[in-house]
Amino acid sequence: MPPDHASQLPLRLSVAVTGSGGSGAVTTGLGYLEAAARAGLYGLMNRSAGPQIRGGESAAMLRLGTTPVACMDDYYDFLVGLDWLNIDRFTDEIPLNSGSRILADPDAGELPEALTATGAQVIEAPFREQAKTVTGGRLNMVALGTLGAASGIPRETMQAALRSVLGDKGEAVMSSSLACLALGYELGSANAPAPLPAVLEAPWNISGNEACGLGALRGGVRFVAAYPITPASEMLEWMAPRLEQLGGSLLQAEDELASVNMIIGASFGGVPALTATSGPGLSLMMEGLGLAVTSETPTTVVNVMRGGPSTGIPTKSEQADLNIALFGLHGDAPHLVLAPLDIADCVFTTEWAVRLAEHLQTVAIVLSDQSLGQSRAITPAPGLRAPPLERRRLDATPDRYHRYSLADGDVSAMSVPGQACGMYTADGLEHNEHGTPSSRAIDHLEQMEKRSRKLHAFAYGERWAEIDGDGELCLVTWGSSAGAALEAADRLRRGGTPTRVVALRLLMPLQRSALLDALAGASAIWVIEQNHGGQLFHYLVSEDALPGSARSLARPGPLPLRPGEIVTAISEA
Amino acid sequence: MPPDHASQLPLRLSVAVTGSGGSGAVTTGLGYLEAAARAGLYGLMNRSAGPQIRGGESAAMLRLGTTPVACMDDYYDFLVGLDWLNIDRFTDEIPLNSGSRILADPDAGELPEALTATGAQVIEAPFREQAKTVTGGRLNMVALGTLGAASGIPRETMQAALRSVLGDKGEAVMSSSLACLALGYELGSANAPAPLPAVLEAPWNISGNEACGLGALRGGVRFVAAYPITPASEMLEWMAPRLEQLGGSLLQAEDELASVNMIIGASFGGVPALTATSGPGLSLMMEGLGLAVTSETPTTVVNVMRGGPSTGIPTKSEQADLNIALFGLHGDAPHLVLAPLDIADCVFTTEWAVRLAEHLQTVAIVLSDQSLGQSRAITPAPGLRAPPLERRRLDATPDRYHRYSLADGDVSAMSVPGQACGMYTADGLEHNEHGTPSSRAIDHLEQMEKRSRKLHAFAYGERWAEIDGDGELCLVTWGSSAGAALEAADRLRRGGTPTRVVALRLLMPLQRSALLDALAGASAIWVIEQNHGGQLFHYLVSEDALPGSARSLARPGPLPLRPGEIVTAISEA
Amino acid sequence: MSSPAVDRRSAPRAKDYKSEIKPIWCPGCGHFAVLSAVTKALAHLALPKEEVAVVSGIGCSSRLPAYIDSYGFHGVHGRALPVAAGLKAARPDLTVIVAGGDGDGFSIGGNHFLHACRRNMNMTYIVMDNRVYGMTKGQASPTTSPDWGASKMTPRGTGVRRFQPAAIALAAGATFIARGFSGDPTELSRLLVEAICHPGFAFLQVLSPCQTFRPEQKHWKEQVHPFSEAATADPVEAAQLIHGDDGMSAGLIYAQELPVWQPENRVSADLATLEQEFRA
Amino acid sequence: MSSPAVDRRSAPRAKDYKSEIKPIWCPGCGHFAVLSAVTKALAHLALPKEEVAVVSGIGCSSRLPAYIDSYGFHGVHGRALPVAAGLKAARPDLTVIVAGGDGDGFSIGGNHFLHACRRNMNMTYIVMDNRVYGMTKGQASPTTSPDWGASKMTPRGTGVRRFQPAAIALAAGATFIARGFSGDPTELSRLLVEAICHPGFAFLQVLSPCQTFRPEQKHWKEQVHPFSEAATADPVEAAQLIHGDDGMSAGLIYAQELPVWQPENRVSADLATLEQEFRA
Ligand SMILES: Cc1ncc(C[n+]2csc(CCOP(=O)(O)OP(=O)(O)O)c2C)c(N)n1
Ligand SMILES: Cc1ncc(C[n+]2csc(CCOP(=O)(O)OP(=O)(O)O)c2C)c(N)n1
Ligand code: SF4
Ligand code: SF4
Ligand SMILES: [Mg+2]
Ligand SMILES: [Mg+2]
Repeated sequence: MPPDHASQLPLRLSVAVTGSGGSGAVTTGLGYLEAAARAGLYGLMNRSAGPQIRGGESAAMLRLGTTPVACMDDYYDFLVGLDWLNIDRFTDEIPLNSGSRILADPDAGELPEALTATGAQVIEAPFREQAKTVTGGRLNMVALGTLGAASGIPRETMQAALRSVLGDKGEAVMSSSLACLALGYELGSANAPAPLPAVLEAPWNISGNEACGLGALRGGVRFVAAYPITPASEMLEWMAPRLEQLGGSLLQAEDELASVNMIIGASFGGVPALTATSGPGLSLMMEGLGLAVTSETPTTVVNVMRGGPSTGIPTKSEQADLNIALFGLHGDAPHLVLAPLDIADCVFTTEWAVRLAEHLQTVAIVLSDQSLGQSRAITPAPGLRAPPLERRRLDATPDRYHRYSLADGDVSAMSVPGQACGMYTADGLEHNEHGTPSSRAIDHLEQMEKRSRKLHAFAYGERWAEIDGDGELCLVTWGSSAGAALEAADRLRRGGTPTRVVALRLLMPLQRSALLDALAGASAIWVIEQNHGGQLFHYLVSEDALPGSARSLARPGPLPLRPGEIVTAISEA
Repeated sequence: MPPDHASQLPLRLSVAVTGSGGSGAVTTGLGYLEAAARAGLYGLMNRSAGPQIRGGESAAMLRLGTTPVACMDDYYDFLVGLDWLNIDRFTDEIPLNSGSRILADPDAGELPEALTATGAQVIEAPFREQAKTVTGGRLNMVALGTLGAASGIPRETMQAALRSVLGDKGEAVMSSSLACLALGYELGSANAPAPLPAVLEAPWNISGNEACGLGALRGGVRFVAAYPITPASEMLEWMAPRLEQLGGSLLQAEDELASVNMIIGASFGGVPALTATSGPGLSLMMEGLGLAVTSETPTTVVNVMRGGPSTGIPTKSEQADLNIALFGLHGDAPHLVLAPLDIADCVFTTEWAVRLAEHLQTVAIVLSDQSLGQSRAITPAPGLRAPPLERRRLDATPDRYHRYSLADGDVSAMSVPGQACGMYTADGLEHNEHGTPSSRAIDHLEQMEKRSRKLHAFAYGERWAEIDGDGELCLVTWGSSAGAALEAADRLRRGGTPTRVVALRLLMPLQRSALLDALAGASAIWVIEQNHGGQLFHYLVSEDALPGSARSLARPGPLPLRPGEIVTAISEA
Repeated sequence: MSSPAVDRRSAPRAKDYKSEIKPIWCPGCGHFAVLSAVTKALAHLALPKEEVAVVSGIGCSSRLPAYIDSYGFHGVHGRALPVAAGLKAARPDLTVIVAGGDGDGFSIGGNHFLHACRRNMNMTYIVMDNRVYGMTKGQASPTTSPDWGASKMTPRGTGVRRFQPAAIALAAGATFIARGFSGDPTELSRLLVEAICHPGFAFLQVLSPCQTFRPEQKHWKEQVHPFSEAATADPVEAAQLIHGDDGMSAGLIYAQELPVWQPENRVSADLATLEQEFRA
Repeated sequence: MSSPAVDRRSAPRAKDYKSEIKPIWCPGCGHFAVLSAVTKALAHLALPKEEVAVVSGIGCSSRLPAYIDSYGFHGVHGRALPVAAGLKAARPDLTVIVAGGDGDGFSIGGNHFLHACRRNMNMTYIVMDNRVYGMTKGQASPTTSPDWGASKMTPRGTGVRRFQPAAIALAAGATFIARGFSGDPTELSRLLVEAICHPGFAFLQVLSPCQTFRPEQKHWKEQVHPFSEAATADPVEAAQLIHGDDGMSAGLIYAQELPVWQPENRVSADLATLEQEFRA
């Protein structure tokens, strides 16, 4: 039996807006999210669309609350249908139950069977009728007003948010939209609840892709080369003009083979460099990443995961690229793998990844995903900064410079072109300390150990994971699944089961002993992730970092993991 | 203390021939190996060269015996130095001890310190002096004669072998060579031992690369597309003319992205197809292989591993591409990974891989390596054939053909262009049963389970591993390391410790329960492999296929694993 | 003999070659007309559907195969030509048509384009050129002009001169080079028939507007004009014609017959015999 | 202004630019002369060593960087140009020289070659063309003639017409195209000086015999001849010249000044200000 979320989480509200092509469902969602932000609430918005490039049906799915919102709920409180064309495409994504309310325009035709069957309460909302009374009026703006009123957001806040979202759409559009908003607001004011109390001051409204971009800039990235790919492109599009303003640049490459090698070149030149991609592009980058590992050239890749394998499901989320990120390089090629735990954490994790790659002269792969990248969050301004690690530059003037020296720690000083005493040739061939190609067993062993030891010996500090609570029941998770796991833990606790969550941010090198400490005393351990193979689970097992009793709770995309399904799986086990 | 191999293995003989560029060390080795074959002995020959493309120093390392020879010994019985230039490049590879004998030409100058320090006995052999007496005489031919005599190979056998190796070199070369051979034979006849008894009739003299090529042809491969790369090129070079004779073809592609996609195209067209490569090329193929997995297009890749990571050590062997082979595809992409256990087994394993890929409509990756591919073995004709599995063709004439049907087993019938009732579009996008792109959760789940289940449910039979002996001490190994592990086990048994060997041929899907059965009763388990990270070890742990007490014995290349080091590591543990 | 087998008995119609799958394209997308032209050409040639294979990469344009009732292969981004090469090498009896976009073919797929032109296998390569990456929502492609700044990824334009498909194809050794326009589907299907019948690698660039991300391309209707010169078989002349052209002309530019690469696939030995070579 | 900074005070000699590492090349390999020519050119221009970066892929030719006493990057096969593009984008102050072979540049690296020509960044690309894959022991490369059957991988020859480096570079938009010969290192180093000074992407194909796998190339000494025409800045004329040429002529073929792609790398905002955009 699914838990009754409404009673457990009274200060949260889940709303979905759907409509066919051009109906403006997404604009409605964006306006509503911005209004919630201005009302001082936490919030999260995902969006979904049909297979059409443009003009197809779309949906905005939101959740607001007075505490951080890191995942979608099991059911929606409100469904606002701008029309019902192709609604069946979204019924999987927008679960309703008898506690849900559907705002239905009587002029939109009969409610589809799939919706009435949910038992949701249907409330008539004459959006079209109202919109018609305004010249150029659009029904989605009426719906936005209704939603605002029904969730207790002040009228002025709604207006301000709408102004900000419509931005440069021109005066005519603005005034008709505001008129519609007002009409809708009236509609929804009838049984308006008490407003959710404001809890945030000056929050941010940011997407995961923007947040990864910002983290990269904070980490010092000033060169990006990349090839467009869904769902990573927006990160690049956000970065391109800002890099220029910061004195850097973004180069749109001919393909991913080029982009990864371009950033290696820039990094060799002394400029922290990054690329972003998704599964198919990451596959193409593996050879280049091996070169960066072997030549010890700092390089960061943000991989915004989508449904796999192959071209897979480009517009949907899945956490199935962990294996390739950990093990996809040929030869023994130690490197870093990290994953942000929520949208705001995209800033911190990406900054940290860049700084670690720079400091450890290696490759860092950041595993974001579509559910983070293309969603927006209302969140306190992300103030947490990564430790200010930097590349170890050559500051001595040695007689003979050994780029891959073993004499002075595993991270050797890296010169930058222009330094007269630091000339060397970087190489992907195995080499000796000087950098000269070598096939001697001793050079191979020493350099492999150097490249491995520098990563294993480093003290990563506390941020390898976020640990929440402590019970004998423990949910181990990573990346975007942390949101659903944390909320599931919350519910389990409310249900009387002390529950612990260990959400891994640094996946490789695995902080095994810290993890074992974090798991100490746990008697029931579940490893939660959104893929088919249980990739994290098997990885942790392979590192002997889980007791034999630990279980895998892995479910592939494209649907988001929901707290309820985690609670159910655990309760029924 | 290293075991005294000579007393344990009286019927084996290890010989190394070295010389600088142009001295003919490799020809000497090839002649000697061919002679041994004609004398009915088992044999193995590796070769090694300096970094120069041509004209550099080289070494031929051989081992002959009356039982199968699957690895090099700890020490060499004979070192024949054609000269001593750059000999230090080979001292790691050619270990000598006080039981070794060095055949040294007094005219070649003083014996290098590195050699005298080994304690080996030095025997003067005036190769140059003798060669000078023949017009156009070459000292390596004298050395060949001496070697033949010293190991008891009949004079006529030596002559026949030399004729076969020189082949089309012309009459002048042939007669001067034969004259030198005769002179050398005299030199070596002084203390000639009893000849090793002939044990093989009509044996084969074959390299691992040729053997993989042959296995592919036996498996039905009739199209190959590939891009040259060391150490895989010889496989392709062997196949190219023979494919033509068999009505197929080899296309030298512009790069590995092309080659992997070309074989996918040919396979879609109904022709079993294969490519061969090494680490850097495999990296570039991962995206294509994901497409083959998802579109269920049978595809086989032979990856002849070399030292990694990145460009690494192209001419030397290492087993470090297991991780990428298992886990290098993005998304959840189940496929097959196999590894031949010795040179002769390259025939069987490659044939089996092709047939499994065809039958299961998936990708098979075969992990050969430089130590198999570029070595030659004397072996009984490889008679073992893979089960005659074939692709499941569409033989019905359905009303509506569902390429990815779930209705009739997990392996659905595959039509071939030309069949009027079988038209479909193969796709790397997730799709429904018909093949139409779909992002529905249910289609994704069903198709992922189909692609996984068809591999897991198949009955692979007995050949997933070779199991030898049964003791409480168990050596688990894979691929080319099997040779050293088997011989180490032999020695351990002779030393009084019953020892078991489980040499895995089918690595993915792991035959876990069969493996657990094979390990039953073992109390000390060692996982033996030639890489830095212990890749097989961690994989087996991740699949919960090893008891907690199992230990990893992993050592990277470029030097071959030797039985003695395995015995020592285990004895000293 | 390399032109595809023609079966005129059944007199098929274009719509017989359309599959039941509804295109995901935006209303008004130029690719619809390319689909029609392809089916028209197939019908004109009365090619048995099951002997046609349409191969593509990834992009809006690359969705074409599933919309045609024949064999199809929707591969990964940029690799349609290699898939097609392998297929044709193994199955010379098939009519192989490769389709894709300017991003797929000229950006990530550029190397295969070069080598496919040289290799001159008997197939047709249709590039639906809209000077943009449609599928990924509007970034610049190699054929985009350097100052087009409407993509946020290159907000001041790429600053890189346009990729010249016809000039590159010619330099790379293509033996048939033509340009069509989706706004003139009749002429387009005529060019397609010629391309399919050309014995060798036939490259057909199709100006195919992206309604959504390059709405200004609706003016192509007014800008496209017939190729002013007669097609030539002389590469130097072709180079001149192409250089003098504004890239908006439609028609056959260059055609020449040169040796086609195609394995013979003729058995001359059996494996058991070949295996004898290993006997010592 | 894009020509590299020249410091003539110290009057350096070619050998100052040679590193202490001994080339692995076969005796008689053409690549030795290319190494000499590069060091000569650097000395002639008196470029500070530490401001030179030599970038390469994989192949015998691609071993060049380690033999030069400057910064070097020996990358993976076929990807030298992207490494160089990233380096130059980040470090416009450096003189970037890219070196490699015909396999590295025209086979696996073909796509980057196309796009590097278009992008016209200020760097020099030297391709040591021996019409063979030396490093992997003698397979056909794109510039090998179709009937060369000495490789076991293509025992009857590739059957594919030769890749035309100059024609492709021109079609792709290169702004400097020249051909040199390792048998004439003085002229070669002169061409190299010109290439390095050219503001933009300078492509220099060097006929550089492979002693080991193409021993017949020793006759190149007799076959190579000066380019018969004066270099042109007109692409159509260049196309004619290249087409009429036998591929064995040495000299500058084409040079033109066109906009160079180079980010400005000028700071106009600080990050804290940019971050404000996220405030709701
Ligand atoms: C390896 C890889 N990189 C990037 C992408 C993302 N991607 C999909 S389609 C496309 C470009 C499509 O442009 P074009 O080929 O011109 O086709 P159009 O959509 O304009 O018809 C890109 C970059 C991908 N699918 N795979
Ligand atoms: C991805 C990849 N594929 C293949 C190879 C093998 N490989 C090394 S060098 C080379 C070709 C070298 O030819 P070229 O560039 O002409 O240089 P040359 O040796 O002739 O100077 C090849 C195919 C590789 N290192 N990496
Ligand atoms: S985005 Fe452009 S190319 Fe793609 S379907 Fe829409 S109009 Fe066509
Ligand atoms: S193989 Fe050829 S290209 Fe390579 S070093 Fe030798 S002669 Fe030069
Ligand atoms: Mg396009
Ligand atoms: Mg070459």
